[in-house]
Amino acid sequence: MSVSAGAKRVEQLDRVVIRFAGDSGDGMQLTGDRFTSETAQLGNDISTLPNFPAEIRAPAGTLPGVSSFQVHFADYDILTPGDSPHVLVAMNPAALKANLSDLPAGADIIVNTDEFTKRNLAKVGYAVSPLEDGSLAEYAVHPVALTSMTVGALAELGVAKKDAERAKNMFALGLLSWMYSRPFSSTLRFLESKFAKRPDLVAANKAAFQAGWNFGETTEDFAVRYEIKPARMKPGTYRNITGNQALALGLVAASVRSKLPLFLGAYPITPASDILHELSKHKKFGITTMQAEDEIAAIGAALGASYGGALGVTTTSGPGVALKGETISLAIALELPLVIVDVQRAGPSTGMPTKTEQADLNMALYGRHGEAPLAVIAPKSPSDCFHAAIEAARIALKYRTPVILLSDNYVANGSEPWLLPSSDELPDISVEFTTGANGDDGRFLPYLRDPETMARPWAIPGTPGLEHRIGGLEKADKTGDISYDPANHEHMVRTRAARIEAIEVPELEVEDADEHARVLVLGWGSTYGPIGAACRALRQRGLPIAQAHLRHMAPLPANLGEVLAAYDKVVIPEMNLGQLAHVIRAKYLVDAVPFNQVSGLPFTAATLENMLEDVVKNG
Amino acid sequence: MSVSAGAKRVEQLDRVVIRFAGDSGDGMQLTGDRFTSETAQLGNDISTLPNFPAEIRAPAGTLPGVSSFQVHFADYDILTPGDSPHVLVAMNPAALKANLSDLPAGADIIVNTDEFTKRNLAKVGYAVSPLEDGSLAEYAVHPVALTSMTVGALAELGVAKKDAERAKNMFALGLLSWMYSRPFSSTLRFLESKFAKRPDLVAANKAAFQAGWNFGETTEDFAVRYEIKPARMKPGTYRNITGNQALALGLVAASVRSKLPLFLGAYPITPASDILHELSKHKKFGITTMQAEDEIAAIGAALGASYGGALGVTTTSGPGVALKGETISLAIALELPLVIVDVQRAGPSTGMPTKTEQADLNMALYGRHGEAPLAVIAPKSPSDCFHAAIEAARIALKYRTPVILLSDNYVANGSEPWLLPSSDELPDISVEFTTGANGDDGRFLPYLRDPETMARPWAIPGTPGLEHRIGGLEKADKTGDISYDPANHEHMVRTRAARIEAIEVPELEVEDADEHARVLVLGWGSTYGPIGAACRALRQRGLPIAQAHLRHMAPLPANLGEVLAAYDKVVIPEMNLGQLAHVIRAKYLVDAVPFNQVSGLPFTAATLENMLEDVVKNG
Amino acid sequence: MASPTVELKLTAKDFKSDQEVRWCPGCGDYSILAAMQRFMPELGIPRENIVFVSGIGCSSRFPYYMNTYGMHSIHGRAPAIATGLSVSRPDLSVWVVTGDGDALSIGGNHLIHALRRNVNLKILLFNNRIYGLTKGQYSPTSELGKITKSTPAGSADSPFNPISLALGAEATFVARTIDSDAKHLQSVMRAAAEHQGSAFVEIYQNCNIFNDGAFELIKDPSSRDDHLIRLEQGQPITFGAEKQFSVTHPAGSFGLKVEEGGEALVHDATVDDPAYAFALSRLSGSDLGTTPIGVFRNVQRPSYDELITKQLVDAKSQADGTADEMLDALLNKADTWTIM
Amino acid sequence: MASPTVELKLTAKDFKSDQEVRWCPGCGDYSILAAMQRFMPELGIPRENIVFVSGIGCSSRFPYYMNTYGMHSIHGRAPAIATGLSVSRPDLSVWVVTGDGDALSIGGNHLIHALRRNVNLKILLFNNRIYGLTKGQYSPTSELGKITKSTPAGSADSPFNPISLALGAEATFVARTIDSDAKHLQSVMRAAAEHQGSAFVEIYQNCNIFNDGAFELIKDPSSRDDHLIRLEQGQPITFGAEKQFSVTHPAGSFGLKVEEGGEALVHDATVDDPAYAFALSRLSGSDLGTTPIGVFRNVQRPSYDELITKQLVDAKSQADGTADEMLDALLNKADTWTIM
Ligand SMILES: Cc1ncc(C[n+]2csc(CCOP(=O)(O)OP(=O)(O)O)c2C)c(N)n1
Ligand SMILES: Cc1ncc(C[n+]2csc(CCOP(=O)(O)OP(=O)(O)O)c2C)c(N)n1
Ligand code: SF4
Ligand code: SF4
Ligand SMILES: [Mg+2]
Ligand SMILES: [Mg+2]
Repeated sequence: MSVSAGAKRVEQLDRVVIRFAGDSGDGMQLTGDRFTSETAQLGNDISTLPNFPAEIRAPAGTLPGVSSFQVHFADYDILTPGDSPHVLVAMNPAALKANLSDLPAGADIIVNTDEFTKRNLAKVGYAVSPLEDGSLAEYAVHPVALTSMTVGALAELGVAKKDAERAKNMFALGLLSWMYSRPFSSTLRFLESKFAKRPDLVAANKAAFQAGWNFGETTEDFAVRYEIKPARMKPGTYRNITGNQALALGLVAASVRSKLPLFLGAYPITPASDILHELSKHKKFGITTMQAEDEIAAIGAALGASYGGALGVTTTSGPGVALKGETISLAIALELPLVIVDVQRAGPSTGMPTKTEQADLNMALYGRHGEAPLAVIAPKSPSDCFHAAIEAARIALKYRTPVILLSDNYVANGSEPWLLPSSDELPDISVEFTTGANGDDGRFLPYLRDPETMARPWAIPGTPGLEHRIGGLEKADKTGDISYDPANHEHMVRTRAARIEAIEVPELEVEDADEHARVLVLGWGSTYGPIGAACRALRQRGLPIAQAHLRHMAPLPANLGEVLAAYDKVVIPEMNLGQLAHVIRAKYLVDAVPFNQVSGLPFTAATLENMLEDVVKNG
Repeated sequence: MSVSAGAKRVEQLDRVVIRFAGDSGDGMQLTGDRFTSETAQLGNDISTLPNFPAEIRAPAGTLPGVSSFQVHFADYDILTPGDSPHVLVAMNPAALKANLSDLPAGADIIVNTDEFTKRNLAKVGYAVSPLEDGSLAEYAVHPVALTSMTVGALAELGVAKKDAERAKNMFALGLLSWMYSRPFSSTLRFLESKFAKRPDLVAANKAAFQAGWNFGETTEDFAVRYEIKPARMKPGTYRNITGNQALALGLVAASVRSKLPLFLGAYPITPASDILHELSKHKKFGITTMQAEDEIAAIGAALGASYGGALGVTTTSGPGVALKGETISLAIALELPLVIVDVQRAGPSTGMPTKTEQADLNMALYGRHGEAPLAVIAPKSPSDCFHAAIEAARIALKYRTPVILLSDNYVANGSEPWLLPSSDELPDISVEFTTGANGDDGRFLPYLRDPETMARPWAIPGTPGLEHRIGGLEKADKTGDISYDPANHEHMVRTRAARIEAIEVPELEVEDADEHARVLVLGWGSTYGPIGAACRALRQRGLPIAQAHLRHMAPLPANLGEVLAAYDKVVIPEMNLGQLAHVIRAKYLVDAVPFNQVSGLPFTAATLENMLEDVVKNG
Repeated sequence: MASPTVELKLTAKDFKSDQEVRWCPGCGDYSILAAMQRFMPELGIPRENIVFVSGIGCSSRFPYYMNTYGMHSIHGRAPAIATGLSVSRPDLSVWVVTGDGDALSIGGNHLIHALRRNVNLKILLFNNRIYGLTKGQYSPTSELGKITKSTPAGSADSPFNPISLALGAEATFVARTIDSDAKHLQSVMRAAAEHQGSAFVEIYQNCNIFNDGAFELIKDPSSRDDHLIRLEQGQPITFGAEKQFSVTHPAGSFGLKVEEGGEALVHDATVDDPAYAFALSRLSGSDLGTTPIGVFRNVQRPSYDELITKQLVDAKSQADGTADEMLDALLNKADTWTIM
Repeated sequence: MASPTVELKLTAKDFKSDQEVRWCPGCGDYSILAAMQRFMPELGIPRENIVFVSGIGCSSRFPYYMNTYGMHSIHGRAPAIATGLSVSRPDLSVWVVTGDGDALSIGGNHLIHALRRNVNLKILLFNNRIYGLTKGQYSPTSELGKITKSTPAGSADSPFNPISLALGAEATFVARTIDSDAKHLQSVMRAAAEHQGSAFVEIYQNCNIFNDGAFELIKDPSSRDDHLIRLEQGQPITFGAEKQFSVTHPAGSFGLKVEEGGEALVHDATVDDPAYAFALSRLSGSDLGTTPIGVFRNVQRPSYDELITKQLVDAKSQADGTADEMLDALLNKADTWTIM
């Protein structure tokens, strides 16, 4: 494939947000993915956000059928996929209609005019084509006959018309790649491997890509090409990664670094299923994945595996955790390691399975009968899911406790560049099984605790001499025998709480560039990106603000009280109705102000910037 | 039966606490029940507390096999079953050993010497009989050969020896009835009906009772008879009732007063099963009870029945609620009435099923994925369970919401006299089904809300013209159609929260006798008795204290903030690690001090009195 | 169904709701929906007395498209929810729509309990042998060794045979049909509707996105004659283009055999002993080699609803006063005492 | 069980734990425990490689009394928990102890899934046809019309036949035995232990407190000969004091019949088609009229554990470096770029 060097004007930009939008069948996720990959090769910083329709294949051309992928790339480090796209690629009227309201005035819109037929317009309620009624006047609209030009370009290849039409996304990708001067060799490689069994499709898609590139090069409509310099990033090898991928790889790493076989019990559920899919590919690490009959069986099997000495993990989303409560409570009584991953989605009930939310924090902290404390942590970005998974496993293994890891749809499906760690930089999280008696009289005491970690011994079946029985009834301290003694129960309840409180977690760090901020914004989990972007924007405007982000929700970092006390005002933005704020207020009696959005969408940086500006200025 | 009037000295007491203790097979629950009933006839105020072993029939004569029943009665109104018994009836060495530590010096102990055999002593680890080694010196021990005297007394009746021995509990009851001058006609009637098919046993048990009475009358050991005057109680007809009975009757009343058939879906679990048992007897009220295959099916069936226009109820304990979370979340999305009764027991996991705790408050408030608010209420005493059940149904029906009613083992199995309401004093909690369209265009809008209650229409299947579909996916405001619109979701999440907050609940009342208390003690649920008793004791000693007791935990009474603000110090005693305190602190930023006991036992008044005294005196 | 059959002039169109149907183009669910909408008028039950309850899955969107009452509930729980509805409202015709994951994976327990209780539910299991809605994991009816997103090395668990499972759970009515045969679909719906008690219907349904062609062997005109067996009450069980194959019952055997030209067994779904229907169910496994469709079993046993309703009616006949009076009497039914 | 059979000199006493046994005096659970403790040494497996997992119920206290590893888990979930343990530790001998409520009510789904998967578990269901621990409610095996605490007017749901259900769920080993017959108990435990895959054993167990005498008909010496049928592999199925009754298979029938003196069927638990075992299971319902005990079905099918282990072993054989090296390779297996 040859692509001419081009002679158009080249402009430098520092950042761009592009949204590819089309029908579910138009391949927008793949297009976005490829563009991201090309962009990554260039060394830009990147953040992406896919947006899937809820239906598998909603009727073609309808609003619910629209699928989109947004990519934000820049010559500096960025924190979010961008609030509003500079460029919208709209493959049909539905895609235009569904996304238009997110565009700022002046944005570029590239539309596939071939799809703007009467019928398609009618499907989404356009009486007149918006391309013709002047309603898009404030945008820079680029009408492109994407489908027919693709078909035309492939005429000589002799591929079926349907296949030719399908390649139109590669035409679009070619055009955008040209516009933003992306290197495309990885895309060509990708096409070769994706269609390895269909050389005709390899050729067709490559040709479509080139046609798109050439179209940019030649047509008048695109007068400028843009360049975005590489971002200054820490040296090292990077890959682009989604949160779910990172989480799965983090679990593989946890297995490797704990030297324990990983057992995943899972039941498919959006948006957590991909972790199961990914882990099921890595059997050579000794990883067993079991698709159980339901969420209760999934966690049950994971707990059984933990009992047998594996790193037991279960992955699900909110409705699944709601079912697992009784078994989590058992795991707490048994004091066995267990990692429970909740990739949160919008609730209650079935809610909006493909949308994001942080509303399972309460359930993670409190969603079980009795006093049933456990550790809770949350990753702050897609790549952080990797490290959070290892941290969850570390705590579970070292302290013999279930740990809930609260990811969410936003980090799970969003992506960013990830500086690859090498395995030897990862913590050694291995622990020892107990192999000998620990009682004075040569007896084995399954609930005699390690004085440092308060963990009980992990004596797995197969260990001679340590035969013992455990269960969900209250256990006598040390011996683990069934006990109804009131003083013992009081002791055990308080001990279970104390041992979670005693888990060592890193101190909370505060980003307070100028060190004279009076307002602290405190977040947790996936809001890190937009909060960070908002703070940065405020600081650039000379408004001082401090940011702290919680990774550990239980136990909370020891210095949190101190941190909170150092500021006049604490604001807590959350994608729920104020669940962390509630905890902070109760524990520290600080009049923390909740700022909540529960729309199924992540915060935009602008929303937070406005809100924080108001707080900083008006207190 | 003739009982001589007696010529012993009679002493007046204002209150007495008696504990009957014996082996599971000794009939102590029945003995206590009968004594309570006799006492009720006398017009004393009463409070009782049974204590069952966890095993069905633990091996005879062992400590885990001990079953006891405590009854507190007085000539004034009392609030608890008493901290420590004045009299212990110990039917065997195990019963003595298990209960001795609860007795104050000087307490009377009546022991069945026949059971103090070498073997029985050895079973519980007595090397020497405590009756002989002087270890009981500080008590007034009354050794009685209960078994042999019973067998002797029945010799002429010709009953089998086993049956004669079994009647020894009636001997004990006779003796105690004599000691405390109880009327016994109800007991005789009871025996007649209980053994209606075995006249020989009626005779035997009556004879045993008389023998016990006569023994008191004649033996030197019992020099005094006691009398306790009737308590001054509100005029009316009373019965003695346990919390579980009252709760079941309250549900019957809710069905009658709502004019709706009650549908109970339940799965047996200690200590909630008795509600299922009781309700299953009242089919003539149109009540359907279904023992489902598990807790999830139980609530599912109840929800299905609610959807069909019944008053849907499900009853369970903590582990059951942990399983119901997903379905509760569905009920929240569907906005249908549903009453979920949680008779709390000690957790986590299986915990101590026969012991009490208040540790499910967090789960009730927060134990579901997503923002899933609902109403939560808790009864304060056994008889209050009746009214709480009606109140739960009222809220569920009027506001179309699931309501969690948090009872616990202490109120569920404890009993007290209950001033019987007559049906017409009970609130009318009937609501109207929707029968016609409510939209402008003659359309039916299943999520158009009542402007006052914010409840959506309850249009049940069978209503022509209102055919509609509901489900757990997010629904568009008004139409109820599936909606993924961000603004709609935000609106619906906030509306669901607001509609719970808007439920009208009575203002919180404060008992502050002198109106100059600086300390407020705030409780909820079953701690009402011991907190009240402690406050009363403090006031009698001139220490001012204010008491307020929450019945509604969600929404909280509107004046709670004001109430809290009026005191220098707020103390919150709970049988958990501070769950209500957490809520109060978070919501009102009041430095409420938790006081927690998680031993499986209710607070004693003395424990609370000591603690509160310290707070009142030392701030 | 206890609903009175009134004369109604309803058509298929009356059963179409205003919601846009959102399955993938080509999905087998469409034809099942169409067949249901065409069948419904026959029921002779007013729309308002019909309720569709579903769980979660592609198939479970079904209620949205029926202009009756409906509830799209949560994953696996439809039989439980429908049980409460049916028992408390015997005047309704209650249908459950579920998928192979919904009914047999997470909801397996509720399904088998509804069947043993013989609750008056018509349960339609859309079996596409895959998880459609979650985009292609294997289900409890997927073939052993199936490669899916969650089993890249092939699944290791043998599937259920839904018909055998239902029979093992004491089902009184068990049938199988297939999305592509509208007439057969409707005939089975009719038989199910007529049955008093639980009617369990497995519907082979093509998921053209994640498991396309799963049932091709018995759908494709070139092969179906040799693999599809139509059960007809009172008729010998034969199949093949020329009816050349017979299902026979070899002497001394408990199972069935397929023979060319043998003496065909005469089908009788009403035999009380489920062993016959069970034997029939074993004729095909996941390979579909020789697959019976039609009604396997159809016997009478009092439904749970009937028995519960009878208990209620009996009890209510002992009502001795108004509800308020009975309540007062109940509250006072104990040792009481009166303080003046 | 994959554990190596080593020469061990264990006795029943070695399998008694130090916990006091706390069932009601006279409970059938005692004899099952004793039989198990007597049988265990035969297994030839070191105690530390044996695990008992139970749910909740009287029966589920069993693990406390066995001096092996054990877990008393939560209600109904033992098969799921044991599956995770067994699959991840093929070197262990994993036994599940459960009750009729635990296994068939709340735990029904996990049970049938364990059976279809053929997980290498020995599942002992103590069937006393009642809820013991919660003091006497009816269970899914209680007779229709049973009057219990929760059904004062009689239960309205027909019971499961656990053997039929297990067969409907594709179980490979299905047996029944009875608490009062120590020898038979042990023989069935032995057969179960030898089976590769799920072995499902229903044990009739007397709850003398809440359902006393439930199995008297087949226990009482005066009646049992006429009602109890002992299945023995390869032997004609006859019973009666004089072996005067035969279980026969009438020509043309799928079910079985009991005849005086008819030609007795020869028992063969190893036939592949479960239709035979299913027919056997229908010989008695809740009336116990003619109740077979022994092994109904015993066939070979690869266990879930085996298949999963094989996938793991195959995958691990492709390991190409240390775990750390493979991890590094995995992390780098993507489009990467390097910043200097
Ligand atoms: C509690 C819970 N677990 C998991 C899911 C995710 N989920 C939705 S549908 C489904 C399975 C769908 O398969 P099937 O029942 O066969 O229906 P189909 O889509 O194939 O019609 C799953 C696992 C859920 N919604 N809720
Ligand atoms: C989640 C949950 N629901 C209910 C219970 C109460 N419960 C304990 S055992 C049991 C049933 C016992 O019956 P079965 O399994 O037949 O055992 P058995 O006691 O008869 O041996 C029930 C309902 C529980 N412990 N946990
Ligand atoms: S995914 Fe399959 S089952 Fe679901 S709608 Fe599409 S074709 Fe139908
Ligand atoms: S209640 Fe029944 S099953 Fe439970 S221990 Fe007692 S006799 Fe055995
Ligand atoms: Mg499916
Ligand atoms: Mg039982």
